Amino acid sequence: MIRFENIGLRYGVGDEVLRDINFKLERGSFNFLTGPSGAGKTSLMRLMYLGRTPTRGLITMFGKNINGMTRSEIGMMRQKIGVVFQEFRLLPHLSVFDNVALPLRITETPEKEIQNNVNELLDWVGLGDHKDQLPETLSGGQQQRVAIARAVIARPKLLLADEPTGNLDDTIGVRLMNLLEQLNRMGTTIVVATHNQGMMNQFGHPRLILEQGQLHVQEPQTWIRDKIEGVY
Amino acid sequence: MIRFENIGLRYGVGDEVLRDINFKLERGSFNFLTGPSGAGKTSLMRLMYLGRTPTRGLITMFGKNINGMTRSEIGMMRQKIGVVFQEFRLLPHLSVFDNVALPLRITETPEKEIQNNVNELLDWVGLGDHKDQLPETLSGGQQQRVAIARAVIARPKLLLADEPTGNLDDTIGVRLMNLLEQLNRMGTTIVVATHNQGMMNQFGHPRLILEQGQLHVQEPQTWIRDKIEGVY
Amino acid sequence: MAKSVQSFTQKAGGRYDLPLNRSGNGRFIILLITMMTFLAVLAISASFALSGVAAKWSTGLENKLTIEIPAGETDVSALKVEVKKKLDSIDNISKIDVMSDDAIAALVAPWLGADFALEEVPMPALIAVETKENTRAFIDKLQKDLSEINSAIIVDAHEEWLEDFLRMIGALKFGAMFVSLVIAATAIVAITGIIRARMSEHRPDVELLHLMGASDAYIAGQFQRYALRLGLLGGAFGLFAGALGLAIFSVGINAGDSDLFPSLRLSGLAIFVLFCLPFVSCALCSTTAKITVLRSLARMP
Amino acid sequence: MAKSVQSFTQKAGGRYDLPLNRSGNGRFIILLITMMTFLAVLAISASFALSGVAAKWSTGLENKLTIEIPAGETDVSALKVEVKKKLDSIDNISKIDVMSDDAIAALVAPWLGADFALEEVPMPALIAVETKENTRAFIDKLQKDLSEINSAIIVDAHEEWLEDFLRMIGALKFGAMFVSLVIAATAIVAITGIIRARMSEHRPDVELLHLMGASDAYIAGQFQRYALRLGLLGGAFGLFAGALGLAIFSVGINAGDSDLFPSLRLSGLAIFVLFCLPFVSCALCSTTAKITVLRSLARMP
Ligand SMILES: Nc1ncnc2c1ncn2[C@@H]1O[C@H](COP(=O)(O)OP(=O)(O)OP(=O)(O)O)[C@@H](O)[C@H]1O
Ligand SMILES: Nc1ncnc2c1ncn2[C@@H]1O[C@H](COP(=O)(O)OP(=O)(O)OP(=O)(O)O)[C@@H](O)[C@H]1O
Ligand SMILES: [Mg+2]
Ligand SMILES: [Mg+2]
Repeated sequence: MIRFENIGLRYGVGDEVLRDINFKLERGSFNFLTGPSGAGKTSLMRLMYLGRTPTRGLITMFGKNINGMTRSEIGMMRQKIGVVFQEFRLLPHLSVFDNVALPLRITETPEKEIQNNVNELLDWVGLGDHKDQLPETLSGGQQQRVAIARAVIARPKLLLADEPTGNLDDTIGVRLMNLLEQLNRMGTTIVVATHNQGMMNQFGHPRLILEQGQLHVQEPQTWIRDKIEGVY
Repeated sequence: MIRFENIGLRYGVGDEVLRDINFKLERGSFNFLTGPSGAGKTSLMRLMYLGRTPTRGLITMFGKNINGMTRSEIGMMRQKIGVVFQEFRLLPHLSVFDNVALPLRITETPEKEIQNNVNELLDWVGLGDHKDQLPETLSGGQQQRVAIARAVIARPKLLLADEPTGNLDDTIGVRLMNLLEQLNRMGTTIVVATHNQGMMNQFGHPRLILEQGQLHVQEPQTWIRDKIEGVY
Repeated sequence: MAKSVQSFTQKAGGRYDLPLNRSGNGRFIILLITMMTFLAVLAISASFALSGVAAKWSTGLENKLTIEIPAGETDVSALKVEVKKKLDSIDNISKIDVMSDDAIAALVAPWLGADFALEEVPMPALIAVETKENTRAFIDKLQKDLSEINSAIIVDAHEEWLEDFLRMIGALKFGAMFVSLVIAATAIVAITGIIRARMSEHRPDVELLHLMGASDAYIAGQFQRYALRLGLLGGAFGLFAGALGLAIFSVGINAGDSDLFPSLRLSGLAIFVLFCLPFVSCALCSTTAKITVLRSLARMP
Repeated sequence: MAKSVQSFTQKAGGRYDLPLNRSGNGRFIILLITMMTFLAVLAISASFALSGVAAKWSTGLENKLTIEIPAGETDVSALKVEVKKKLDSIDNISKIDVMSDDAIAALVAPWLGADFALEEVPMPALIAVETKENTRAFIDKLQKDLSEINSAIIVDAHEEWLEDFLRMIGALKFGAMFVSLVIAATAIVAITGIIRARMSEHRPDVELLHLMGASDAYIAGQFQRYALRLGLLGGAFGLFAGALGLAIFSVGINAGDSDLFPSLRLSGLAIFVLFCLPFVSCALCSTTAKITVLRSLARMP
């Protein structure tokens, strides 16, 4: 699904933010991405949703080397990726409904289908009463839920969620994680970047740990022990 | 310090978001403000930093009824309040340094003093190497730390922090809470809105709990019991 | 709920993902384009009208020469025939009108008194000539040729003051055309600037659409559609205002209609050019929009 | 590091909390103001120059009348004296020039042939008159008065074509002034619009400063300073460009300097007005900025 080989990334003339990143995510896997603030989690995700090209190394996505792809192929690939941005990035002048419907509109889904799917999902994330509001009139947590709904509405093949529960209380946070698990069972590959230890402990998935620009993979067995000995 | 009497707030023509809010915060107190997403925490803070006027009720701040105040008196009062916004609200075209220096510049502090204070604080929050970067080139957690630094730089009499650790890992989150505690000991009244149960348990302060537009105050004794029985 | 209605009407009339159709900026841009078009209408019609004036004066007077054979010379009527023959042989001369003695008498009479016995006075001969092209060189040549016949013959070209006048008209026409150009340039700059400002204002949104996999055409199309509408509206309003302005202006100038100064009635070509303006403004706007957006998109990975 | 340098230079030259001095938009606004000022310079000078033309023609010809006493009447020289006496008594007449017989002979000669025995022909009398004010009513009255002396006397007012010409000049002058006004209006609209667009673009930042307790004057001051700079630069560039344009243009029009069509040399007043333009543009920009910002701030609690 995703394969990074010797990836390096630097912004402008600064030091490398990511160095020698090597990993491979299987189709249908569910991974947490964690690490201290400023470690490069968002940067790594940016590479995965093709928002940046790496300074060096080779990225293979959906079985294709992204270097050789044309502009429109990249566009098509992006349509298969859902992203929850850390800062939400809702379109400020579109209503909640239209924001969530956006990925469907870009792929020219029939309007009737859009209506059904979007309304159902908005009810599910608890925003049924806020459909026509503009993002700026929503609370932080509500905006985050809109961002999540938008990322999942088109049933992406790959879902990248950056700190998706940072503004949510635990109840609704767990509810949304369950939504992601459900999507994962239906075949979506998922990567969730998070600081939330509790969350990671509660849901048993491999962790990609970023530290000082380098990636370590921690397989479930390790944290299962943590979990048994730990709090939850 | 702050006294709300029968406060109600509605946005536009919708329902009241806050209803019959009554509470009083003593000078030098430290309070958590919690409640589910969309309960009205940010709205309540907005009233406290005079970003909105309530639809009904009486607000007394720093011993003065805010209704009778002139525009410039309100401006002076705002200079005594530090705010960490949930969405940070950094000025996108100012460097980290200039963003943090802004409250001092508005009050026309000598440039030398600004240089010393800002540099010291930025080092403390771990952004010493990022002084000249623009906010958009920072990670989410780094931006949040800039927002916190900006709120505390001018040693406000009242500090309002809305979800100040949502994008931070626990280590740095606790470090920043310690900064707030320190400020509090020096006399600043503090209100922190948060979803983070762990954080609230770790730091023993009264909680204002918002639920469906209404406020309940939970005094420390209750949670001290929770704490003893609980995790931390 | 007001929001809901807004969202509905937005859906009904062509959907935008970007808030282009909302902000008050649109009205300002339309006003700006209106004013630009208005100025362009004035400048272009002035330019055409001045062409008209120049043409009328040129054909009315510039191509006319008068040839005088002064009286008192030995044989006016013999010279007259000879000169006529000479003139007939010149290609560049389109019309020769030998004035009758009566006509000359009528011209001279006021100077001499009506009762004066004209028969007793030797009459000069006057030949009005129309040329195809009236160059300095031709006039000099003609004068020389005729002087060979008789040195007293004078070619009168009316030209000194007319030349001045036509030069002034020409300068004004040039000025008007130049001003049209400057206005067009200003319009382009203004529109480019505004579209670019809109772009940079909505850059995060554009980038988001791009990251969601929207094609360049999809994104540019939205801006283009928006710019097209602004350009068309602004152009149409401007044309209308300009036409109104011209109407008022020409009523003023034509109050006492005269032959020398033609009315501001515009030629078919002029009217056609003016009616093209809204489409020009349209094309200008949407092309600018498209180029700006595509260029900005090309910079995104 | 580039960022650091940028931050330093920003600090050195007047600090802005808002990114006004950064974005490329500024250059575009300056260009727009330049072009507007340029157009204004042209329109204003055209207006002044046309006034000059009209004045020259008016004083040069409009106040001149010719009075003819045709020959053939009983006693031309007696009538001449009588008419002169009559004219002397009229207040509105500033100069009377009775043409000598020689001058008249020179005028008539071409029509009759130089050798013609002028002494034998009764000569008409011509009196050139300059009036202080040359109204239709005055001319009619004069004609009537002189007809009483002798019905053959003719007052020739040169007026038909001159009236047309002056009306055209007047219309052009009016047009130029009107265009100046439209340009000024466009400039105001454009500047207001741009400043408002900047405001709405930076509205969140402005609101933040407001919430931090910055005074209205502090915030408006930043926009005002910015607008002032743009206005001054744009105005100065525009004036310079306009002056250059005028220079080129007037070299063209004055190539063959003539009396009838005065050069585009501008009066002191005109030059003063033109030199005021940058300051006008400055004042316009900064006032617009101030009003817009203060109005927007007033809406914040
Ligand atoms: N556009 C950019 N230009 C320059 N530097 C950048 C840019 N984006 C990020 N950085 C730098 O790269 C480093 C990693 O940033 P990144 O956003 O990937 O961190 P993160 O792991 O997501 O942190 P957080 O948990 O705080 O969100 C940071 O030091 C940041 O300052
Ligand atoms: N400007 C606004 N206009 C209209 N409604 C608003 C506005 N701001 C907030 N609301 C509504 O008021 C309610 C309370 O919002 P508020 O931001 O205060 O919640 P919150 O407690 O801060 O939530 P969160 O924890 O998710 O940040 C929400 O339902 C929200 O939709
Ligand atoms: Mg991040
Ligand atoms: Mg909130």
